[in-house]
Amino acid sequence: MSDRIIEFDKVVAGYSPSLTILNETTLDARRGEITLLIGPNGAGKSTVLKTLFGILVPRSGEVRFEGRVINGRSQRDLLADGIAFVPQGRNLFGTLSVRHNLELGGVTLPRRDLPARIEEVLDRFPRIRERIDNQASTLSGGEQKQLEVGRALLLHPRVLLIDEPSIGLSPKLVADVMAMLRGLADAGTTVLMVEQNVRTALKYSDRALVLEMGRLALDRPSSDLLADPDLNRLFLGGHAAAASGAAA
Amino acid sequence: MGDLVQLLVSGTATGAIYALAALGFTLLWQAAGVINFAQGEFVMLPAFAMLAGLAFGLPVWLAFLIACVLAAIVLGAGFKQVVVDPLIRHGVIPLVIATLGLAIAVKSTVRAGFSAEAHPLPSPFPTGQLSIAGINVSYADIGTLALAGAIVIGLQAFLNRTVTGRAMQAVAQNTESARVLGIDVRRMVLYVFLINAVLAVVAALLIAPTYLAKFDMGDSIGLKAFFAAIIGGFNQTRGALLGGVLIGVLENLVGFYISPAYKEGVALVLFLGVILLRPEGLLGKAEERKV
Amino acid sequence: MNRITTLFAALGLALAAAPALAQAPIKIAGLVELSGTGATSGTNFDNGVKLAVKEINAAGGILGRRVEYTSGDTQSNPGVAKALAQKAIDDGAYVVMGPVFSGSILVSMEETRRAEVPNFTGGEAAAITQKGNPYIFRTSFTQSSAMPKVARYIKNGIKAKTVDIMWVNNDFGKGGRDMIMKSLEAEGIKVGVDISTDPGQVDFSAAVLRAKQSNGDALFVYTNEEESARALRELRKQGYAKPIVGETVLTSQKVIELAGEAANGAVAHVGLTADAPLPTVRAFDEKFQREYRSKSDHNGLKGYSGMYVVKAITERIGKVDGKAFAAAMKGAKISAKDHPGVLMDVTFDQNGDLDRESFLTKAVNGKQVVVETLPPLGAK
Amino acid sequence: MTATPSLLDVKDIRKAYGAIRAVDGVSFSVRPGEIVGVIGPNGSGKTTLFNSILGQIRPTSGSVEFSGEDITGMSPLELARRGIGRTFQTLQVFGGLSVRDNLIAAAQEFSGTMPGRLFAKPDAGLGQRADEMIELFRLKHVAHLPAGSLSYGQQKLIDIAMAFMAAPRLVLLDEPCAGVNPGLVDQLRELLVQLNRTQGGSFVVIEHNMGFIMRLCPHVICMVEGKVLAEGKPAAVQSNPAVLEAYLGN
Amino acid sequence: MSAPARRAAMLVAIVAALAIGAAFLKRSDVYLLTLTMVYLMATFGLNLTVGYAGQMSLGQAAFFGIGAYVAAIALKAGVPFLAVMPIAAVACFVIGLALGFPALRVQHHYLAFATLGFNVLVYLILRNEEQVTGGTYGISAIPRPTILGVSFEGHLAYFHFTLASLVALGALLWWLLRSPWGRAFAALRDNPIRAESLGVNITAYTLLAFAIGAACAGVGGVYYASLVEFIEPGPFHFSTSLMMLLAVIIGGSGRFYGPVVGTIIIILLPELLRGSSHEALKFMQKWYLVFFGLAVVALMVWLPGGIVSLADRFRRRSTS
Repeated sequence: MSDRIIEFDKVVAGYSPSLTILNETTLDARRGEITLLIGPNGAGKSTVLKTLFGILVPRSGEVRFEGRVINGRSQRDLLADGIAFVPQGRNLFGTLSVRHNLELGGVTLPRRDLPARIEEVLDRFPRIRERIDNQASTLSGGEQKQLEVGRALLLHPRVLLIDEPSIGLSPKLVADVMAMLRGLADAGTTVLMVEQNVRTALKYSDRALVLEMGRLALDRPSSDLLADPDLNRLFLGGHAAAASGAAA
Repeated sequence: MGDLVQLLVSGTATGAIYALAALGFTLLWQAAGVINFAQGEFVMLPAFAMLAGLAFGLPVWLAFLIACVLAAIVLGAGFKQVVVDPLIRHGVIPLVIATLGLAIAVKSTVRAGFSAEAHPLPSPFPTGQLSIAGINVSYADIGTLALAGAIVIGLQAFLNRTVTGRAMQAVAQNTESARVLGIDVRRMVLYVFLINAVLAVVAALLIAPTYLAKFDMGDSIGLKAFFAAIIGGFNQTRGALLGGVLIGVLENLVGFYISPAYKEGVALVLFLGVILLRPEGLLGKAEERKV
Repeated sequence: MNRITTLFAALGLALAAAPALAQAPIKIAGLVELSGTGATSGTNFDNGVKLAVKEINAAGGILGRRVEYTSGDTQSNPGVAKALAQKAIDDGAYVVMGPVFSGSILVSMEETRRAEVPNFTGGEAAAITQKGNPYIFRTSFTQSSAMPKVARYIKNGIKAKTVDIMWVNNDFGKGGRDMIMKSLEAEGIKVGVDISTDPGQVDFSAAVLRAKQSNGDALFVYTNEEESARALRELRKQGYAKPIVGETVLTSQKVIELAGEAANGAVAHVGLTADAPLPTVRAFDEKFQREYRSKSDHNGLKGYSGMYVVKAITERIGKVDGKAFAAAMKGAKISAKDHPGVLMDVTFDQNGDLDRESFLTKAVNGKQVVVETLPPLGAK
Repeated sequence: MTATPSLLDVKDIRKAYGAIRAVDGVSFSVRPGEIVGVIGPNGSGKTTLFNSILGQIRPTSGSVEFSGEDITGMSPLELARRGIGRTFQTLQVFGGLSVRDNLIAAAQEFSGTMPGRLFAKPDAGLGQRADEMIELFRLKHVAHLPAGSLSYGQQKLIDIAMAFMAAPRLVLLDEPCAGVNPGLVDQLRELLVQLNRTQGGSFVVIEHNMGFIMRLCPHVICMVEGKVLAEGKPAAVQSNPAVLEAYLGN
Repeated sequence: MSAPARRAAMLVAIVAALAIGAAFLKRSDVYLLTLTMVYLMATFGLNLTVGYAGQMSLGQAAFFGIGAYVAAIALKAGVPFLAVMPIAAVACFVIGLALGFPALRVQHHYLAFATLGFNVLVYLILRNEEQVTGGTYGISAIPRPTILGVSFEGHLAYFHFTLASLVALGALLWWLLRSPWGRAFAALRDNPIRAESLGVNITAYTLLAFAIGAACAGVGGVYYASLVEFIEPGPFHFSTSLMMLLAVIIGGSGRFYGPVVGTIIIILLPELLRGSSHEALKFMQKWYLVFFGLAVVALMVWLPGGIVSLADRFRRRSTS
């Protein structure tokens, strides 16, 4: 059995016919690892996640999950397959209570499983339990992110896609979120993460994929890249290829 | 004092009917981004459906139920499928124009195919009135208020207390986030169209006995529903209620205390004031939807 | 390229749509309100004319020639009425029937006058026959002849000292309101509250409440059919207990049908009614109901009797000639005995106004009942 | 510090949304003819700073001076009249007008009076200038097509060309490279350098494409969390440890 | 022959054909054509507001009415026609400026409702302010113009007079839209924020878009009053505004000849069908509005650019 739980094979995708973001992108993510997607703005990191989660349909190429092509499948199907997605920014329903927000994360589950799953999530996030009957809009930034992740975990996903979880969080909270993701991966969940906070993310992840102009420019173990003195140049000037001629 | 109470009661009853039409209107806008200029015709058609039912000798309640089913199919699912779905990606204005066209088509069909005349529909409530301390309130007003109130409370309960209802709110607040969680957005939107259709049937049942079923009865109801929705706040279901009742009551007060000649004008002035000073409506929040 | 073709296609259609001039039949054109606010009145008027034409043709036509009647919908819009009047004239109409709404007739009668085509109208506004137009003729009373009768009834029948007035703010309602004010004043009756309502108004609660609060002894209601029904329903709803009086519309069949029980007890003066206790009217009523499966209101009788006036006068002058027809109408007397189709003995004056008996009617158990027959104005 | 008077002086601009300080005391100046780059991670307040300078939003405090005149809080229209041009982060062309008309529209309001323009020639005397820009931006083959029907890259070029049509004294460019393919990025940079040389205006450029900005701008400002973290020559900013930390985390 | 020259020649041919052909038409058809042209003045103006400047308006009938009432009152007071026209145009222009103000605050459907509200208010005033407007009785016996001793009383004379005026108004609009103003209007429509950053005074152009459109409707109203010779509030109800908007949109908003096609479909065609005695046409007459309404829906789905844009489609197909 292949370790590659997710594969992109020459995927072309974009937001309009005249605006192509992924340009024959080929990459993969391995089972039980945290795979980090990094690169400059507009390189296509978030687009990879959106394409994987069926929000964008590839114009050509194949997206595979456990070897099966999943191009353009519906979110409901993907969730049933065990893929969950926490998008960038605020994704809570502000006027609903914390409990009801959590509950909506489980709309695809059988009703009777729901209470136990919610308990499970609340055990993991005691802060959320304290605020369970508050309106979601009253939560702090960190609590909101916890709730969003918790909502995704409700489904026991095999693959968790998460887009820039650190935005708006203090360094301490960022570390907390990363540690939590690490724990998930160690327990067997595959994590595919987009993150700007590169150093921190590299510390917690297994493998880093650097995207540039919609293509995979670099694929290295995170620890390796973290130690690379050229990391600075990679982000503040020139091209990734220049940073490491040995890449790929 | 008695006058005032009576004006308030009958104004509230009338306003409650406007509110029903306005409620569906705002739901459609929130969940699907649809401005339905044919909303008035959506009230008129069920009135004629019930009339047809009665002509076949059905009792009122059965005619009402059949009208609900028909409305759900034609004005709910059909409207969504045939008009809204192909047009929604073009933006708000083409859909506004299309619903304008639809309103004309529906109205003219009833006129050409059925009748241009007004028809009475029996009231579901007994005639007569209740007199307490010199204040006369008709059973029709009480019934209207009670039924409209029950519908509104029931709808609120459905939206707030059931998973489906909350999922619908989720779709209205943030469609993308809802989709990511696996909420069946298409189905939730369809539910909104069905609810709108059924609300229209209830409005028809309440309004047709006094206002008479006529092919162009939708003009005035539709207009009042728009005004109510905007005055109250386009993106707030509570806003539609407030707007509807406010118009009903104000019309009565102005018609009585100032001049009936400018009765229509006062709701309008209120509406223009709201549009200019607080476009998000009295209860609304500034629109977050990007156009 | 496309632009031109469209334009010429439209022009071509204009020419094609005009039927060729036919020699044999006598053309009568109807300008009627089949839609818009006047739809009920116009449809009844149209049906009345149609029924008469059908009978006349069945009996051999006028002067042995078949009558061909075509009606067009004015949509209750004067601009359209004017266009239709021109069309009728272009098509060679001998006589034009309608419109019923005063606003429309005031416009369209300019066209028929210019073309010297006799024009029968259902309009009741006084102004119509005050313009010195020799080609305009009424099919019913004017407001100025009917309202004094109403005022007299209010004074003698109800013995009211103060009357409240509820009227619809269109040319019809406004005309009636101005006239009843004058007539009431002449009878020494005071006017309490003066309540204006909108055409197409649906909510009468404030209007009715105002009437209830007034200390008037009776309420005079002068609105169109649907609005009358809504007003009656609201009056009943709020428990209004004083006499409700109207002119023609209030007790019409349509209003009684729409208002249901709420109409009971309302009294109105009617120039023509399908329930008049006269054999000619009974016969008409029966035929009308058989033909259209509904009861005619006064407008149906207007159209029907008007068409028979055309027949009577044409046969009197012995030729199909508009000018001669108009001349013969001055001071014409037509008796129902010789011409049962005119329903009642009728006389026309120099202005085109008519005079005949009229009725006091009351809505009783969902029916219009004649309680009194009033003599013609000229007979007193 | 310098002898040349500056063209644009941004003094201690602050913009707060509730408790969040999007821009928290930013000052910098731009000299005539200078090209200044503004970099910074997402959410560091670059666009808010731009919008505060450009009158789209009103800063909570601070001031902006242009040629010695206080222009704080002026409307975009007033700023445009004073010779300040801009481009937007997202594509902003007049989709229904032809490319040539887009360019003419971009400059026609800067000469004469409104009633005067009603009686002016249809091209407002700008036809030749527009054709020059079309030539420069290599848009000749599409000059008469509606701008909305062109590819993203072409529209981006029109968008930028429009900002320069009226030869403004200062142009603020918000992410000119966003969504532009690599081949075009170099072309774009060359165009901007050429325009700077021939027209002599000053530019302020927000951009994430580091290669582009480092090569284009002799002076770079790095913003983080609403503040200026570092400022100076590209190489110096690039190797500033604080900047590195902001970009890569610690 | 170049394309513009060909187009100009075609236009001259059509106008000449109309001018000459009218003499062979029946009086009622001439009246209808005149009526269509009168409405066309208003829809031409609306096209500027809606199609070129992108401002939603459901209040055009109000200006049509204001123009008509100003004309009726002034003409009856003996003001010469040539003076009445500018008075009505200026009055509508000024009120149109006022109506533009909501547009500075709200857009799209909100603006549609705001302008619709304005129309309802004007309607109420026309109906209730009896001393000035004659209330629901309206104003009758409005004279047709006599200019420099030439009377345009007759139906053909008035038709020719209206045709000439329409051509003049069209030429004026054509010239305006070809001037830099036309480009500024389009910039306002396509992207007001960008336009403002390029020095376009969007406040001024927004107000002007309404005011100029309103002035055109006002002129149309003057011709309407004189044509029908009687006015009352009915024709100036907001439903007329609605039909005018539909005329512009189904014809092709933002296209110069769009309103021509739209107005013919909305005003001329149904009137031609009315009162015809052919069975098929009678059927069409009865169901006309049904087809029309459905056609509007279908058009929005398949041809949002309006009927005139069909020409482009064919052209594109034939070139590709």
